[in-house]
Amino acid sequence: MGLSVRNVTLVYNAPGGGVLPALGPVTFQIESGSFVSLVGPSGCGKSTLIRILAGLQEPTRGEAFLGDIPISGPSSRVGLMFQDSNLMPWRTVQDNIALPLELGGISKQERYAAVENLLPTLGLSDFGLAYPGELSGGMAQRVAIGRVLIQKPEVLLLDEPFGALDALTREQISVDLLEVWAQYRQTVLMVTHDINEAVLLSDRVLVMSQRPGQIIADIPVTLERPRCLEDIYSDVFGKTAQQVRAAIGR
Amino acid sequence: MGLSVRNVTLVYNAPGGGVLPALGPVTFQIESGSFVSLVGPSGCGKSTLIRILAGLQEPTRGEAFLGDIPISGPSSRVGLMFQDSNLMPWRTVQDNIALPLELGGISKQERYAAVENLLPTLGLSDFGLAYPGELSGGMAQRVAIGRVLIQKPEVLLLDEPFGALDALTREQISVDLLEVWAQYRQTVLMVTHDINEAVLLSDRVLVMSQRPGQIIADIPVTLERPRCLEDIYSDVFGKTAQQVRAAIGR
Amino acid sequence: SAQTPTDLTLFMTFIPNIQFAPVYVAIEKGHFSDAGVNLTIQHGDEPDGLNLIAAGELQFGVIGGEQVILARANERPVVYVYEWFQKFPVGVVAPSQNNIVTAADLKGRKVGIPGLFGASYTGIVALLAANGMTESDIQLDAIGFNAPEVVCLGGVEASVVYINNEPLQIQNRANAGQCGDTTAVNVISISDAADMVSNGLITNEATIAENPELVRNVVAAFDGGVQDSINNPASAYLFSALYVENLLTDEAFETALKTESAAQDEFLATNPDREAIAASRVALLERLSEQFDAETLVQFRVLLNTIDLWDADRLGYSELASWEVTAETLTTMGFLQTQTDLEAAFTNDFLPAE
Amino acid sequence: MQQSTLSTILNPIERDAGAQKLWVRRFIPALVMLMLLLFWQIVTMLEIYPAFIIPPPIDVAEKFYAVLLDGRLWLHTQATLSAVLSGLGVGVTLGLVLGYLIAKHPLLEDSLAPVIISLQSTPIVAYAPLLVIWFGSGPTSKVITSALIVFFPTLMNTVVGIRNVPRPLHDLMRALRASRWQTFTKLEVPAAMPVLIGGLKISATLAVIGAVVGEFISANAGLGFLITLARSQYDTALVIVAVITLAIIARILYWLVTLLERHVLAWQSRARTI
Amino acid sequence: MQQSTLSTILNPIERDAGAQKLWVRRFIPALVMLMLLLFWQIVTMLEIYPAFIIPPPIDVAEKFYAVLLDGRLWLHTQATLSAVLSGLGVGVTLGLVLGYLIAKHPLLEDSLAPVIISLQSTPIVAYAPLLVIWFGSGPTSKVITSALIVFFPTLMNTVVGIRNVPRPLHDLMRALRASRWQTFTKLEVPAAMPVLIGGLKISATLAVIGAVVGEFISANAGLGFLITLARSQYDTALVIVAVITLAIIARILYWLVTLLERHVLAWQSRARTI
Ligand SMILES: Nc1ncnc2c1ncn2[C@@H]1O[C@H](COP(=O)(O)OP(=O)(O)OP(=O)(O)O)[C@@H](O)[C@H]1O
Ligand SMILES: Nc1ncnc2c1ncn2[C@@H]1O[C@H](COP(=O)(O)OP(=O)(O)OP(=O)(O)O)[C@@H](O)[C@H]1O
Ligand SMILES: [Mg+2]
Ligand SMILES: [Mg+2]
Repeated sequence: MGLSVRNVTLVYNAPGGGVLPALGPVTFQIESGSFVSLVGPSGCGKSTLIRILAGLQEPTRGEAFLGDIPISGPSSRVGLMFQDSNLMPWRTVQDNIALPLELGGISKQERYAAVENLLPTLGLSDFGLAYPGELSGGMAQRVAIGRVLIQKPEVLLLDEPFGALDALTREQISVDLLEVWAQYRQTVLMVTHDINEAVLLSDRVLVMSQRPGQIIADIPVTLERPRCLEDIYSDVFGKTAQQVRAAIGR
Repeated sequence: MGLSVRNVTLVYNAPGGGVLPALGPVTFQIESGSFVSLVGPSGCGKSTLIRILAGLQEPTRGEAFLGDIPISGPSSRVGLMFQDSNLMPWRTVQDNIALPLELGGISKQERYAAVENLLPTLGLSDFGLAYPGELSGGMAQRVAIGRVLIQKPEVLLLDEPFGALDALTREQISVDLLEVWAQYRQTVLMVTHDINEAVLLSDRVLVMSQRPGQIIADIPVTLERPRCLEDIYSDVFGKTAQQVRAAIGR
Repeated sequence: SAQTPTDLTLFMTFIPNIQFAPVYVAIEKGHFSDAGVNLTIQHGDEPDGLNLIAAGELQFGVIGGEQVILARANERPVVYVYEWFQKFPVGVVAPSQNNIVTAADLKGRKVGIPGLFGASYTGIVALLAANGMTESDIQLDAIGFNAPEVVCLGGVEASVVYINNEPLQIQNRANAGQCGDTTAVNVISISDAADMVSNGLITNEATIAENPELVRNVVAAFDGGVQDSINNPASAYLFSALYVENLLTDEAFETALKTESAAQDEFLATNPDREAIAASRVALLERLSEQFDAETLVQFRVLLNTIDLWDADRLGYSELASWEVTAETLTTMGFLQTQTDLEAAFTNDFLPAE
Repeated sequence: MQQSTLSTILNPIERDAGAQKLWVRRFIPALVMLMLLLFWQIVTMLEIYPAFIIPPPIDVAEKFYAVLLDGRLWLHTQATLSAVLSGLGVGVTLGLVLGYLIAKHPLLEDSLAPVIISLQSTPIVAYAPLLVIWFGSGPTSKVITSALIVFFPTLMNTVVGIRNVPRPLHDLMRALRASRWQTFTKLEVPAAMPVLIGGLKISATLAVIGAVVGEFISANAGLGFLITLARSQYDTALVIVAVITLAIIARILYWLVTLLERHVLAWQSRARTI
Repeated sequence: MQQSTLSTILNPIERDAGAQKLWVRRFIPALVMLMLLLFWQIVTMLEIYPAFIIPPPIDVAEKFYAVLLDGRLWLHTQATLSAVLSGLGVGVTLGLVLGYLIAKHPLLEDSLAPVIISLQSTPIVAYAPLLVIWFGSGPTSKVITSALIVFFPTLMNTVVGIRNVPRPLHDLMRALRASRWQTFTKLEVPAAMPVLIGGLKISATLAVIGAVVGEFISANAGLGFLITLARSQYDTALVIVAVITLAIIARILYWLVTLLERHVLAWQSRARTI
């Protein structure tokens, strides 16, 4: 299940009046099963692009495709993680994570078993019964990660999934993510601000320009798979990261 | 105006019943005019500590001081930036940034002049009239930064101020922050997940343990001031960063 | 009296209505100011008004007789000083095709009633009792003040109503072909079966004790208004129109009434007797009916019907017997548990000399 | 954790304060009622107004006891209560359903507002003839008056509650392809709950007065009827007995809503910091 | 940007759709009213009920014209309108103030709830003698009935609105050492605004019926009085004229609140995505 966009543009009403071109035109293609990162300056339209691919927003012009099918709305094959953790404050951690399963009609027992499995990975073992109001920022984000992982979707759209996490947790969870990915080979598009993370995890890094965001670089990462944290110190890594940094700096 | 805490502990009610020790005991001191970073795993109590220092929350045990005075509530000399951008959705960007001045009784004209000065630094020149709902995640965070900078407080408490920003914007804004700091020499305590950032900006880096967070390392940064981005490639920098990383990894 | 006039509030139930014509007439013709009284009218709910009079907040009011008995039984020191309605105004109306002509015909029938309280309830119980029946012999149905609508749509077979108003309304609807099969109505007057006290002027014991002269003056003025209304309904109607909305929507009608009023004054100058005056009212209605439609005349006809309830040989005079019948009825209804001194409930002492 | 719904305090140290608060919260209302009673007693003792306008508490208590014993109070209470409950049921259901539809389709608000506002702002007596014709003197018309008064606050608060459900959570539900029904039960209802409960509190209270108004228009049983009857019999103590009974009904309904509130909004107090 | 308050659409392409919607939104209400009128005409033409129960629209229109011309309608409308506005003013003010206090001090809710609920759930007629003694038969008692019915929904929605102000924003205000008054005006009022406006919409509508109920109990002017008068004279057309006028008053008040809503909640529609 690949992803592609063709000449996608999005225009908002500007605050003072007039129009605000927020994104595009962008055109790119993500092959099925590949892991692609998206980096770019704040406000350049990354989240907007993710929303379009998730079928939450229609582009002003252009078209987006999931496989060969034009995207006209959310698909059950796509898992989306929002930039905010976006939890339901009246649900406990376990019920927040289990929400996708609950909506899918999975039995309570199965749901809780699945959550129980996931909680240690997320570092939330003691917090299944906590409410979002009782969590720290990073813990809330981990709940949101759990909510998308539990769906086991074919396509993952991740909008800054590790933004609120400390370096260690971040590395641990991204390695976990890589493992999951190695196993299921989902198509992943991940927005991140961390260049190292982008290079370490991805097959390709897309670099966007200032608003209205356009793809100004499409940098392949040739590091071998499976990868481990130590690859950071490899030559290929250093060069690729340098390339990305250069592209962003343009 | 220094900051110090003595044996500060905070205990919450635990989700399932019982108690949840969230922080401490911690004891440390920050001299007036120094820039200190606080790093530590997600959920270890960093935000809780910041809230205690801001006078928003009373510690269960122990005491916190602003200068020599025990903290019993928020002080006008302290500027606090929350982990969430925490904007008022019914206020435009400029009115959100101007809020502290408005509460301080500053005239409309002066307020807007001050905001006008700040907007370019924040990269929000065209967005003074936008509402928070019309901003990207990083833009909202920049508004929150603006709201704390406009106060010109003697003490700055910053809870992951640059978490949602891309690398470039982040660097640019932290350099701006350093400049402001060099000029006014506020006392700064900043929570961050980015070790490079911590080392580059600070005089000292405090490292916290897992929950309940305790100070497990207090690492001085001996880099000369004024600093610039290139210092990252210096030896001292590399060593200090290594030290911090090691402390966290413990 | 040459002093400054006493300010007085007269309590009356409900809202301004053509049936209060005597009060309007008495004010407009100066009977009250002649008596040294500057009168204002206050309308409201009957129990409220009675309580206010009993509490001394007000001094005079127009209240039903059965209310006075009940109130006195519950320690309200009010006294009935002028029996305005000589006939109990409640009755039962039924479309003629329902063949309800006498009280006995009501047996087993569905009979509407505004509610199980007040004058209509007292009235129907008295009527049934006078005919050897009880409430359980008929099907009473609380319908609020909606008798014409409910009767015309056949919701009930008969209804307890005020005989001066609703039968007329129903008849008018029937004449307009808007009342189902009904072409005419039968009316059973309760006053034919049982002589009960109805609306009259009341005051409180304190006023009687402290200011009997005032009571006498007010009664006199009130009496003047009643007498004038009986004598010249056209004039009474014109005065009432100053107080009651919606009475004079037709200018031709107003002109006609003015003419009739003047003519009646001339006729009255000849000192006609009671029968002659009654006849003049009938003749008046006939003349007006030739010129004006039913809708224009309806309130005037209500006035004429009501005058029949007031008219008597001695206006304002109250008989102990009627109080006894009323009290008996209230006891039957279970509203009155204790024996009360009925003679203290009313007095004819303040009536003008004959 | 039994007291977690009441105490919003999270620090164990402050738990005692919470327990004390709980005690005060139970005690104060009783104290207020006692003071009102005392005030009443003093007013009657000062004889500012005659006893038939404000009877002394003891008279009312005696009357209360009497009508309680002879079963009349219970009879009328039953009649009113059943009208109140039906009215509440019908009005709240209609309010919720229509409120939800209006929240979702602003056009519906424009179309229906004139009709709904008319219904709300015009007195039921104006329609009394039609009501009596259609429903007779049975309990239906009181159910209608009760439902009618309940309907609008429920509707309005439903509209407000549903419209203010956070947009990002709606996006989440859309992204998860939640059905309409799922979005309704799992997002909109819980998110709107605080406002809905507020509406329910208004409704529970107004339902009582609604039924009473219906009983004023035409009825032969119920506490509203009892008031009319007692008034016509100049039995002020009985009027007050009926009024107090109405207040008790309303208080109980309100209290039930509060119980519901504590149950469904428990998370709010859990999640609060000091 | 003139249409920004109405159109929630941000994509320029969809602006046309927004404009079209605007047109529909103006048109539909009129259409609904027209259809109701038509329905009414048909009902009377079918003669399901005699004309004195449901008079044809033309009769009502004639009556309307007549009472408009002779000035009576305006007189009564004025009387009612001034009671409604005063009632609304008093009730809303009391509701806001007390609601705010209750939201801030839960103990106050416990203490006052019994009193407030009693006031709300018991019929005003039960207190009529006292009201007349205290306030005479002037317009005061209608102002009171109107204020009373308005008071509770305002209070309740104030409590809900103020209690649901996001805690982090409260922390922000505390950290900025905002005064109580600043917290009130700059945080609590705007944050609670959607719920407050909802309460105001309920209040604006109920105020009208409140005043009318007052006029039923005792009055010598006002549309409620006109209804009683017309009913006593069995003038159904006049009853309907008064009822329609009441509905119009309520509609206008509601519309004024809607204007206010558009003004103060403009940011909501601005900030919305498709
Ligand atoms: N609802 C909206 N209404 C109007 N403008 C909007 C809206 N949402 C986003 N924008 C604008 O669109 C642009 C792109 O926003 P977007 O959220 O896609 O940025 P982003 O690349 O995700 O930034 P960040 O890294 O800060 O999250 C921004 O300039 C923003 O102001
Ligand atoms: N309101 C609350 N009620 C109960 N527990 C809380 C509350 N707020 C925080 N906690 C708990 O306190 C601990 C510390 O939280 P805190 O927010 O201080 O962490 P943090 O170090 O800022 O983490 P992060 O880096 O993820 O933001 C967490 O385990 C959290 O679950
Ligand atoms: Mg974004
Ligand atoms: Mg934190």
